[in-house]
Amino acid sequence: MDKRYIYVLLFVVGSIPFFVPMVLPLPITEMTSKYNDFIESIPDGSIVAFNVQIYRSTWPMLGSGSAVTTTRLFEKDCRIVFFTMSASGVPMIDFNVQEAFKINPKLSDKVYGADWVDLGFVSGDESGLAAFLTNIPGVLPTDSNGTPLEDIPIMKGIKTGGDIKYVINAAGSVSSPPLYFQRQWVAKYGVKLGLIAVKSTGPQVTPFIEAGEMQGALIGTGGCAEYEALTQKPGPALSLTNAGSITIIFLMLLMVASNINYYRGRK
Amino acid sequence: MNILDIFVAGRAVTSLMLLVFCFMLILIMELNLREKIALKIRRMAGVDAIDEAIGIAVEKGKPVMFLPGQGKLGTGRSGGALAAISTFSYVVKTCAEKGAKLLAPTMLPTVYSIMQDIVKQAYIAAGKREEYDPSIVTFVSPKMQAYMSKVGTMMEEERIGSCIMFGSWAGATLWMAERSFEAGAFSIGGTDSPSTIPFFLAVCDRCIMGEEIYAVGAYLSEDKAMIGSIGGQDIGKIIIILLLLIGSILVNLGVDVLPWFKM
Amino acid sequence: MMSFYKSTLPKWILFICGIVVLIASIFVVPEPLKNVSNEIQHFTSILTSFAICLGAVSLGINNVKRTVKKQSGWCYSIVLLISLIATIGIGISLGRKSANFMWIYNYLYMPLQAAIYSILFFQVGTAVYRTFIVKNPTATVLLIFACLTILGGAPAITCTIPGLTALNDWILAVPQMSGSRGIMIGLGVGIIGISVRTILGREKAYQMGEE
Amino acid sequence: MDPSPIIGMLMVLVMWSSLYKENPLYLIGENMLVGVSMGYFFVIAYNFIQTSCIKPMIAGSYYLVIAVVLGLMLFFNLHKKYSWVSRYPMWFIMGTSAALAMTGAIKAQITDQIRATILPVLSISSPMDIFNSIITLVLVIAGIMYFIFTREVKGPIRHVRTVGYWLLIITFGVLFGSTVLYRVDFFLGQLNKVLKPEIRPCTLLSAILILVVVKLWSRWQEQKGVVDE
Repeated sequence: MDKRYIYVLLFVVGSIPFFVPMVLPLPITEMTSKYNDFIESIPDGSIVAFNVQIYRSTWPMLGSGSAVTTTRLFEKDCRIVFFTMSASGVPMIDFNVQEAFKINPKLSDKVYGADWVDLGFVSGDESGLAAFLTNIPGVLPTDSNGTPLEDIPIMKGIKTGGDIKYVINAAGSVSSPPLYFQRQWVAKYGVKLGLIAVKSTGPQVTPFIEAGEMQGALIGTGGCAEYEALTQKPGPALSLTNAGSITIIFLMLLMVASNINYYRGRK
Repeated sequence: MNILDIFVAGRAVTSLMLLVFCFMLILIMELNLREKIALKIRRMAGVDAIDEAIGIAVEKGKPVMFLPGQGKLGTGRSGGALAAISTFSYVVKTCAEKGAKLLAPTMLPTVYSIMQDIVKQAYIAAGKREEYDPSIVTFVSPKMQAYMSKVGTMMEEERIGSCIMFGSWAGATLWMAERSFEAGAFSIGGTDSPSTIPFFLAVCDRCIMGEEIYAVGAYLSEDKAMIGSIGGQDIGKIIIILLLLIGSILVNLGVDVLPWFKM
Repeated sequence: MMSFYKSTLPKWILFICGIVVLIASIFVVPEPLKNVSNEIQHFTSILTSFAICLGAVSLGINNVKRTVKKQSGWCYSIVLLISLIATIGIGISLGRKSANFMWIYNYLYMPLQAAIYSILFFQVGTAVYRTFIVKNPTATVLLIFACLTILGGAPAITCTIPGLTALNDWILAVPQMSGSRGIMIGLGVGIIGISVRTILGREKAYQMGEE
Repeated sequence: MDPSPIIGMLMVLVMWSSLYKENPLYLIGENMLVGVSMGYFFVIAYNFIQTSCIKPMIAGSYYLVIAVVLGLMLFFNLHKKYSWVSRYPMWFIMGTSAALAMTGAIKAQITDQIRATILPVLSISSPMDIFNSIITLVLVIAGIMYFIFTREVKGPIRHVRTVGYWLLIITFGVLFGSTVLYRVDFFLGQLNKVLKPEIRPCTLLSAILILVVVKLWSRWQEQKGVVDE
């Protein structure tokens, strides 16, 4: 059978839920509830660093997790220092904040420079992050609009990575940041870190979560949907996860059919 | 002022352990290099799989295909490409001995030139300079999609008997494994990146997982420094296993070991 | 004399950078040495950006060569060169925050990248039908746990089978976590091995890459 | 009606047309992606060099000129004869990254994991936690032992290695399922974007249009192919 029939089937099965919306109850997994407890445990008004590496291409899948987290942090009057470790994430910092204001319009009175700052791109992956943490004004003397850090009220007391106690690492689909954030920030400065990443990163970070080195993680569209349900802020992730059910059931039936076909052929 | 104050606070025991590991690794690598000790890597299941694959191809009278993976040399993570090159020189020798036809399409220029040189040296060493065939190792294309489709069609046209996919693999893993399954070839998959190991495990007949490919590469290349380094790493792992056992025994006997790590 | 500049001096630079950063992050060192280590890391961050620029320049040069020599697919190289130069021109002249540059990011770069990655899903689709077959004990255990995880991702199934989410959480937290922890410790020792060989200049991969 | 989302959707459909058959539209899209992405990275990297190196250097910290010189030495990589000059910045990066990875890995990946595996089993109350921590200890040791290569494992310890093997198969099984779910999430995310209500009719129309164009092109290729043979 020509594989292009399977492609057509996958397209049809994948688009059914968009024409026939379905709402199903969603059980909460352990990683997501730990992440929610971590966000609620952050004291109001504290400074939180936020690495945005969810691009416009992975936003439909993971964006709502990052937007709802930003909304919750703003609702708790936390002051957020945004930065990104990959070039493609630079425009997404502003996009993420605007999405958060859409979720809770009352937040649009937040002042840039006092409640949140956009430091822009930090180049160099692991060594870049290490350099950034040893001397933040040294590596990034100005924020992404060009205003020097001295004139920004939020950055007053922040010189090194140790001055920030809470970190959200929205690593998205990039596989290396979860590891080098643990090695350079958590291991050397002892900060509390929450992760937002794709489904395939989930199993690889369980050792950190069980060891208490990572407070919690939103893994894949399912994790974001559960977090939306926990914080009662409905968003796109819930409908996408329900849509996934049909495609997953179809893939399972396909696998069963191929095994039956293989063993019938062998007899 | 006890001895641990010279270390950065909170990481004293960790840094001490790192220095012990580094010293031990350097010592064993130098001893093995100067033949003071003769470390030997145990017979790897991966090497038996490669011999089995070439044997099956010779029985069927079909060619063997070797794919060195997508790992680049000269970057931080070039262990996979290095292991692929050492394994390729063994495959060339075995194929020459058993008279199996060999095909090796590549997608990276540095890996291509090194593999072309290995084939030339093997034929000169076997004294068959005139039989040296430059078309064994071919440079297909640096673009992953183009490389995948051309190698896929090459597998069907040449009707390969066995397919050895060895090195650092990324996006092209599932496609190559599926094409070699359809061509009915006996396939071996070896990769060090965790996200692609499951695909080789599910689809190939034999799979070489994670760090095993470095050990197979060192075993086949007999490179003293690499074998010494792997020996040092093994001793490091044994130390960690002992720490786990002794630590859990001590903790259960009431001796509180955990604050030591936080000193 | 040339070989001193070609390989001995770079090896010394590699050794000095590695040792200074290593000592500054392990021991309590006087302030000047700490600043030197911080600046070395800052230099590395800057050099990585230069390497990205080098990547763009060498891509441009290779494609100009391909177009001049009329190699196969040279007309597509022209498309590549036009989009490369246009993006750099708009980005540098109008600035990163300009509307045109953001339009390229939102409606050219991101959709194209998203489409190529989503094609990987179809690879899984055809592979599920042809090759995920239970033919030996390894594939059996692998596919059992894979199916458990995949079914755990579908709300339609997790709300009909009550125990599935709890079972998946246990599998993730105990057996899978122990396996990942074993691999992580092995990789950690491996990274120390590679780093020691790199700083001592014994790592063969670099010499082989250059010659 | 802002046409931009439609152009974005067209880009996605052009790339998906390669699923039907490799065609010039797909090759144009692929090369445009490589050009646009490298151009985009160049602009962002250039901005970072400006803010982090050039402006502070002019403002006072003159030692940064060394970084600029090393950075320009990278470009010798393009020159056939003098490519060895680019080793200085390349190996500068390698040495620093090696030292940083090592000092980070020893704590995050080794000592923290050891500390988390050594658990005071007797003082834990619930039997389930006692069972979990004993199993974790045994399985972690089995997992590490599987990757020991220079010791021939004989006697009873050999069974610990087989336990390690099956443990790794379970670990990679779960990773396999998660990778499949990741690709399902990604595809449905894109499908949701393309099938948004406001551009849905336009999507279906242009999908049919692209398929027809590709079909005509491949038939023309076959006739041209026949003529060439």
